[in-house]
Amino acid sequence: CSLLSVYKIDLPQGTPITQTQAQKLQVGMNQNQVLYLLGSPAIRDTLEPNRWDYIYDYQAGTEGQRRGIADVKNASQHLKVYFDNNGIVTRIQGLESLPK
Amino acid sequence: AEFVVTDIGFNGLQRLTPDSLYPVLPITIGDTVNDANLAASIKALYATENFADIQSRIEGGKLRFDVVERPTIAEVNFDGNKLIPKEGLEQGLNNAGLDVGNVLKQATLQGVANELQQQYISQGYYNSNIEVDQTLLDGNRVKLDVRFIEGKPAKVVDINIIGNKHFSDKEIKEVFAVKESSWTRLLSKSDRYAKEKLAASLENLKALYLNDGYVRFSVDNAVLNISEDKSSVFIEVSLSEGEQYQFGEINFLGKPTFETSKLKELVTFGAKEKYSQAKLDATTAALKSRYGNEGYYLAQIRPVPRINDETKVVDIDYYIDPARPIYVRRINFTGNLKTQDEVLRREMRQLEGSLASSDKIQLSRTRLMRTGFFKNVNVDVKPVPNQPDQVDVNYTVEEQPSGSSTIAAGYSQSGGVTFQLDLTQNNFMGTGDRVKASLSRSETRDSYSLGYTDPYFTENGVSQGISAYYRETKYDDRNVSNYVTDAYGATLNYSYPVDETKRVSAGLNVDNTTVRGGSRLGVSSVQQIIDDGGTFEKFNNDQDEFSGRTGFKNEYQSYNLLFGWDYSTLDRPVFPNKGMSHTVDATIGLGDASYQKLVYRGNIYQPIYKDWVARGYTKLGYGNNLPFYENFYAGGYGSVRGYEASTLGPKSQSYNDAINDDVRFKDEEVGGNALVSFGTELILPMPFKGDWADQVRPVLFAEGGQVFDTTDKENRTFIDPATGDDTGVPLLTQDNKLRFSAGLGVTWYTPIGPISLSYAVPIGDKEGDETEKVQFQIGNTF
Amino acid sequence: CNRGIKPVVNDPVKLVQIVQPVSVLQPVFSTDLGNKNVSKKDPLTLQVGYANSQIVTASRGGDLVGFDKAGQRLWSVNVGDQITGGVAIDELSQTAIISTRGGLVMAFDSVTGAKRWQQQLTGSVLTPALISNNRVILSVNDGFLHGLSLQTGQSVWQFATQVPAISVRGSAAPTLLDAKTALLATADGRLHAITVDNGLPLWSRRVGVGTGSSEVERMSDVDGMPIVDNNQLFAISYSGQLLGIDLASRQVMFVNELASLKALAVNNQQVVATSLDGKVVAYNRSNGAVLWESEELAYRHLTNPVMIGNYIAVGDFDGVVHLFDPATGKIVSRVQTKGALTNLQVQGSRLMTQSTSGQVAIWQLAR
Amino acid sequence: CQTFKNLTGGKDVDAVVTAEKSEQAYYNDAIAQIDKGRYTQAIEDLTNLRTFYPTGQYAEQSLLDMMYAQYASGKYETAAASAEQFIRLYPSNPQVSYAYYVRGVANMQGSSEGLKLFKLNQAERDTAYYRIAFANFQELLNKYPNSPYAPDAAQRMTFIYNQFAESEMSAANWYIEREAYVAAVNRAKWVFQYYPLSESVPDAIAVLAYSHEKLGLTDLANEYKTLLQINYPNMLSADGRVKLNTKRERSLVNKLTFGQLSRFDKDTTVSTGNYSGATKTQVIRNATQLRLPSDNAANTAAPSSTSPLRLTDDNRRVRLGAVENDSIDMTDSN
Repeated sequence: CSLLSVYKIDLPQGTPITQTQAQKLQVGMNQNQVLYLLGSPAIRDTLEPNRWDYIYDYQAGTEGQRRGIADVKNASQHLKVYFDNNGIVTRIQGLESLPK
Repeated sequence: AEFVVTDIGFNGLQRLTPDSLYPVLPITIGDTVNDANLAASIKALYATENFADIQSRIEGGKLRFDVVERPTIAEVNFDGNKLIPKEGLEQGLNNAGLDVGNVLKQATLQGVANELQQQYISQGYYNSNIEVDQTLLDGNRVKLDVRFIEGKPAKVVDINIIGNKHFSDKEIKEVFAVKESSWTRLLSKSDRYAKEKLAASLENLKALYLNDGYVRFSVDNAVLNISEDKSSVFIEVSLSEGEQYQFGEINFLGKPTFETSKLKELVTFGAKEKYSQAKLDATTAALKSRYGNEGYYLAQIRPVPRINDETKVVDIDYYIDPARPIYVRRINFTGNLKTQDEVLRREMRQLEGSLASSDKIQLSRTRLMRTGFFKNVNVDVKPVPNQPDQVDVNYTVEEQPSGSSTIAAGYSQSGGVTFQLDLTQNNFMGTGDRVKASLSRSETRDSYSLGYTDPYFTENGVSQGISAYYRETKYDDRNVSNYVTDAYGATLNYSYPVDETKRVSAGLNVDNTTVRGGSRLGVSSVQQIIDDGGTFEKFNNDQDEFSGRTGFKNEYQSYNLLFGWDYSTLDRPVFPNKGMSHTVDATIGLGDASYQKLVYRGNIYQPIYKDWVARGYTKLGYGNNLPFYENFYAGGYGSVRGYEASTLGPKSQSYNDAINDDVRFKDEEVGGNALVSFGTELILPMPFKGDWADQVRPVLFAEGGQVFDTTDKENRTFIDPATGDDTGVPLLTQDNKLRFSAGLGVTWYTPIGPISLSYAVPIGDKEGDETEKVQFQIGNTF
Repeated sequence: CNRGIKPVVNDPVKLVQIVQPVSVLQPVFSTDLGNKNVSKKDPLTLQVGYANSQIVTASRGGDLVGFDKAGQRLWSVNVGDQITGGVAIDELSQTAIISTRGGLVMAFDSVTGAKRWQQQLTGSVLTPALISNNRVILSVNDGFLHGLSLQTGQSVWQFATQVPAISVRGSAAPTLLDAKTALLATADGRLHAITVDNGLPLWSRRVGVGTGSSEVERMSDVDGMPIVDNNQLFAISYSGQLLGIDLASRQVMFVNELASLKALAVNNQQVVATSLDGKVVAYNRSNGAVLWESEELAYRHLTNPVMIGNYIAVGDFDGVVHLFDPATGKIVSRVQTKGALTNLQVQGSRLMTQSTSGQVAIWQLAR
Repeated sequence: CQTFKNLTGGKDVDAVVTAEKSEQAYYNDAIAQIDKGRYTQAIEDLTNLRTFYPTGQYAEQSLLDMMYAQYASGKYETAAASAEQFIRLYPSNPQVSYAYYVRGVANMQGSSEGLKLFKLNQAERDTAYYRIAFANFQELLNKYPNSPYAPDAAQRMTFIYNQFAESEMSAANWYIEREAYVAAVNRAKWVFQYYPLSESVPDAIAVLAYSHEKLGLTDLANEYKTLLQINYPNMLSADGRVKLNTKRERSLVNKLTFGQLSRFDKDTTVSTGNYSGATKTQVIRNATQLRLPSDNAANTAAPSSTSPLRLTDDNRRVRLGAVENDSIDMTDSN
């Protein structure tokens, strides 16, 4: 009886970027170009200074379920961009995990 | 003349010290001093604004400054200031640095006087004058007496509109913020001329035409004349209407990230429709919030109308630049001196580390206001330095007292120590929890109740409330005249939101109530006690004064299920101005007293004109085989003002009167199982400003209501439990006529809780009603 | 809730009995035009249209009435709106011109009352029009000066002047500087000389200089019609400057300290003015020296002074017309009409008045 | 309407016109009042003393006493203002470090109307006052390191520094409950970055480990767990789960009784900050290293000081604070 279920708010977290956006990314770009294409990464971790994580995590609340938006859990949408020590992109991982 | 300075000294110093002035001077001991840096040092000393006069002397290598310190302000008095309150004036002086203790700077004082004069002129007080007298006191201090000769403000006596055909003079003047003088303007003072009012009126005039298709409308000239004695103002506005235009097609240029069909849905006007600026603005706002909700918080959306004068059609080109998705990095709160950070953060609908959404940011602000902990909440979104796609959202709150507490204690010979403590705090120690405690002990009655509610038992706002109560009246059974209830019990209640505005609640109450009735108890209640298996006792040991009395007693051990549904869009819990609230409470009694009780309360607030608000309210109740102590009552504050508390509705003869038919004292009100009450209020704006003014709410009200008994008690007769025979007395009588009243009320929200006073004139009151014109109440408003 | 401090209020002074009054003026005509739907507070002045063959009066309510020389009513017409400016009469073309609150200028045949033409302007006109060599010149409240053709009413030229943010109600009627040029005094305290035929501006000069911190204190309207007499020009402003200019040399003869909204009057030696606070002052025309100053009518809201016979006439808010002996500055005679007087008019040996309550009265100089 | 005025507005204070006592009398009375605790009266005497004898021998001393009286009577803003005035007027007075100290302590009290009945945990509330107090103490330590009040000022600075860190953690804890894990990560990282020397670092690492795990970034989560394992083993429960002090972790009974019963015992020696044996000079030296970020600080590189955290057994120091070059220009060259 969804009418009486507790109202939960939708929980969007991180960067909902799409594959079309991410495809423009090439190895060899510098950090500013990455920021211009994809914006700031969701997580830039202290222990992994040369890696930017564009992760998107979504938990549908009452409204989300009503509109039938699927949950995005445990890093199912997660793009990892690796840089060398002077900020040039060396590796891009997880492109296929992004939506079209 | 150049020389090496060996010593620098000051004389004439009073409050200042040489130490504090040395760093100011551009020269120090040992420098070579010439005219240039000497002048520079005098200039630097003047810059400290502490000196009225500075002279420099050179005595052999020693540099001497003879200074006269400016007086400090000892006292500032205002006289005759009606337009600007005292606090406002003091604030103005403080900002200019002219408050008590500071140095008196003549230039700033003159500046402030002119500035105040300007304020009077802009409010239409053309004949006003401000005089400042300064009296010197000992210790180089000065007393300022500021006298305001305000005179009367200029009144607008004539508004002349030239060139209007489509709208009549009357329709135009209706829209004007400034009105022609007439006695009706006494209260609203809208005939007083003020510069902003004329500007606002011209804006309204422009909007009037633009919303009716006149794209080419323009105000050619607005001439302002004033009479020779500066008391009457004449306004003449000449305008050129132009033609009426229609909307053409709409196209979206620039980078509209969404499909045009989706954007078209948001457009509030169709082609061939009459052009309206209001509709265009509404569409722009809708587009802005659409982009704002999808993360494009800083999107630029500009409608550019292309006007075709031949075909009288206006095509709209929307230039859309969504910029880039914006994320919220941090949400900061300032101003919460008492309230915890978590109490504010949990109301947020916008999360950190996710796309910014203008609706969510605004909704979060509304939710903060709805907690009732804050007088006002401002939100401002600031971009993060060198992070173009990140913003910080800063909420500044201003806290207000959120509850009431009264403590009273006493000692009486017979009753021993008596005390009373009432505490209702909605933001207990800033934790956001609600505490309701009322402990009172007196000679005749002990009553302890304690309630604690955590509104965020879970992060989604499921609240958990626990309360317990114990009540005991210390009467001897024989001494009870009408009836008393001793009760103890506890309630556990959970409530949770079902969406942004609706909440559902469920709870269990375990209750043990002992009802003790006396000879003045109404027969319908006596009958019910006996029917429920209560005991009847006749005290006839004749040595004390109670002999001959009767007593009824019954104990009800009941488990009540409580259900609630609550819808509220009120803008704030205390003195709302907008929105509505509906609550439905159902109680299902099980155990000794099995009954069902349903209560609906409705409130609608609608601002009608400037800051006047109309309110409609109603309370309906119905109970099915209610125990008499759970009956509804009507009359008095919170129901129908103008009648004594709980004196409306069915009446029933007291037991004594029923059994000995010679004496007939006043019948007892016993309430009923069905309640109807409704009313409307016109909430008046406070005529003067000031901090405490928004704690007071004056209202004009008209309300009515009645309590009925829909059971068959009316045509049943009372059977005397002592003798078992039918006394033929009807259990109760009622006249089923609604009672009304109208009047004036005022509520003042003080730290010890809301105090309400009302003067009501009963309307349609019947003979035998106990009316009470003036009523007073401390405690929650209804 | 303190009571506030009352500003000082000056009450009009009581009149002093004249020792042995001389009879100067004989009433010859009077009529009551009524003043329905007129706002009491609007101090507008209407003047009687007078030409030696007849009289045309306009009531504030909007009725235009024509009388013959003997004072018999010939025709009457209602213009359909409140009249704010008028009546100007041109004897030659027998046209009477008035202007209404809605900004309409209307021309009527002064003998038959038939409407000739009407023209819509962009603002209301508060003063009578100036009719001269085939042009009707109107000073409009929005700061424009319009030159219309006398025959058709079509606009021939427009001249824009600066309108201050706030100015005193009312404006000065345009007058003739010489046969070809009109003289206009404006609300920002300036005089403009403009060719009547094509509206070309010749020169302009500042008269009023307002001082003070707010626009209200800086108001320097010249609302009294400046007076031009044998090559000398005199004007007075609300901000307190009375100016005498020699037109030949364009030199300022003198600047005196007096504030007024009323026109001035001159005779061969004197220039006379009535001040805002009810003083009547006579100055020497060429050097501005004060000849005499009368305070007998202080705070009685005086009209403009006029020269009639060899007396000076001044009206007041009580409907009394006082006659001064120019030599001594003493009041020698008084006549009374009903309602407050705001404007006096002289035509030859006749004095015409129209009070704010619509009472028209004409006096003849007694032999 | 005079009574109405007394009821609502303050009565017009009419200034004392001339001196009523000698300088000596004023001062003695004032000191007597202070001893008896009648501060308001003392303040009045001292004000009159300074007004009528501004260059007298007691002028400077009376301002110091006035500062104390104002602070003691709860008028914190005026006490701070008097201290400010003393610093400006008598910079070379030997007692000037006392003025710096009073200014800091007065500001630390926050606004005088704040409810002072119960000691409310300031970390969870508006910390603006703390920021000013921190700057005041910093100025005291820089200018007068060996002033008698320096050690106490240093300890107060450390306390404020930890309060700021704790306020970040209270937000992080809420986001854990709210299950907004990216928000929790950023808040915890802020503690890492700007408060590396604070006592909340262990909690921050715990939150980072927990949030990464919940987000599915197991590799990062494990790195933080090893960090905990090495430096703060007590933060890990037996089965390797991270101990947090958020509501979510508390047992149901604990929640039902509003947190009164069966609170799990977390080793709190680390965070109560009791005396850790450092000498006065060490306390002062540590305090001078502390920096506060402005509220709207950019994500600049971490402050130079490093925290004594060992990442792996071979004692490799961890460079705290992600390496982020200072200015990231995202020139919008579209």
